[in-house]
Amino acid sequence: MVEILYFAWLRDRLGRSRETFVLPRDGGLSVRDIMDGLRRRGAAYEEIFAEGGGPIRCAVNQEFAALDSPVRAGDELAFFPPVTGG
Amino acid sequence: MVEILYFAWLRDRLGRSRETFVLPRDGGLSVRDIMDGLRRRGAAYEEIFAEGGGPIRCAVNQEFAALDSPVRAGDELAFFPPVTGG
Amino acid sequence: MLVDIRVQEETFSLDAEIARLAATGFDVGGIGAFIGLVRGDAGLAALALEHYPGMTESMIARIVAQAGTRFDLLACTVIHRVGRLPVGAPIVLVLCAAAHRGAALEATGFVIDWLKTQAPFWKREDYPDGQARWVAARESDEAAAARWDAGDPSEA
Amino acid sequence: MLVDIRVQEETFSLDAEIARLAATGFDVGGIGAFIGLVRGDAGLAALALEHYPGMTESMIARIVAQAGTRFDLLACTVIHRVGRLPVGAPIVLVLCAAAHRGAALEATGFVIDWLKTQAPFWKREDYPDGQARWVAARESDEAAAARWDAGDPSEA
Repeated sequence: MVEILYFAWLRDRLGRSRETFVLPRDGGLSVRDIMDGLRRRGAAYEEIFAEGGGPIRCAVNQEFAALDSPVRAGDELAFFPPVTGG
Repeated sequence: MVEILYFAWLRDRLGRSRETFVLPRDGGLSVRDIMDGLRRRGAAYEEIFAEGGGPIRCAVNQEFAALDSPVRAGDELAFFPPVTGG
Repeated sequence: MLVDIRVQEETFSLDAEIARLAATGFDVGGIGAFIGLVRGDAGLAALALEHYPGMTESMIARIVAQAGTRFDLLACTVIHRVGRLPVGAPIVLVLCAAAHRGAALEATGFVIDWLKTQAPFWKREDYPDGQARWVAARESDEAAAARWDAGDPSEA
Repeated sequence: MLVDIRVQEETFSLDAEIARLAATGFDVGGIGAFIGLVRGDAGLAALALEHYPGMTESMIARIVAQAGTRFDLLACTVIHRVGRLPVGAPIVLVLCAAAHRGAALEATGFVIDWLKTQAPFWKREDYPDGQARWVAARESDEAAAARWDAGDPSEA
């Protein structure tokens, strides 16, 4: 199982800040694979993960990650917009 | 007449922070001419204005000046070491 | 290097933070600082600042460590506020202490530039009419961080 | 540009100075700061700071005006202390406020670099045994100011 976190407008759009994602037994999923899986959960997901829906970033276990980064059971995967602090 | 000011180690060496210098009637003196005139006032002056006695700077009317800058009656002429504030 | 990183709702006191740094020893000759404030752009009422607890602190720690490797620093303090901040309020404080001013000021620029692009904070603009808008990242921030070639803390 | 220049014996409060700048309007997005402290080199007891009243203020005003021409500044505050300052005490404060951080931090570096070479202050080191020594100017300060090519405020 993977813990998924959403921040800023992604959370607003989905109406949730976290949820879980069950990995298939054979594992071996990338961030992109999980995004594809999440898209099937509804229109809001389609929207936030759409090409051109706005740039989004991700982190695996609180480290910035790429779309092809591997995700393993127990990982924390976060999706968020480009950061705007400071 | 010119008002002469001394700062930092120049003042310590001379034992005074200000004095006056009377310009000749025909005027036309430079900072260097006045330094030469002051040198005749004693050994301490010889020392502070000596070549190699330590780098000194000057200002005429509170503007940094060069040795060949002109000095006129009523001017304020200051001698001091390179600045070390901040 | 003495490092102090805080993410908090409360405001901060520069006098208190500087006294703290100055008290750590008498080798400090200069402290560089940057204070970010909520700018009152176009009728803005307040900013709401959100962050990713845990990742925020570790990313800032990495940026500060990188600054310590790159510059001759004695201490670095970073305080970033979260929550709702009215126009004019301080958002962020970066303090870098060093024996000499060059290192202190350069490190301050390094830390704030990387913080802007690497620390997971997000700003939402709230307007008096109830409208809210998430702030978009600025390309100029990426460019500012990229000036510090080969210093990307996310690759440390 | 709002300019505030003070030469004083008393210490200063950054919180008070920043509040003053922030209160001047809501266009300020960032404040760069440099605070110089008396570094406790080799058993130093205190620094005695002397200046050339009148020329000091006008040279600092010129440096600040030059910074305002060069950078997009909203306000600049410079406070320089004189008199006897113990180790650890703050000597100088430069605060530059701007809409954006780049201008604020760069202007801070510009002002302190030129202040070090153009403002008529002199430091004397006092030691616990009663010895005193006037500090010699550092070539590195001249070099730091010279980096800001064509910006020499004494030629303004």
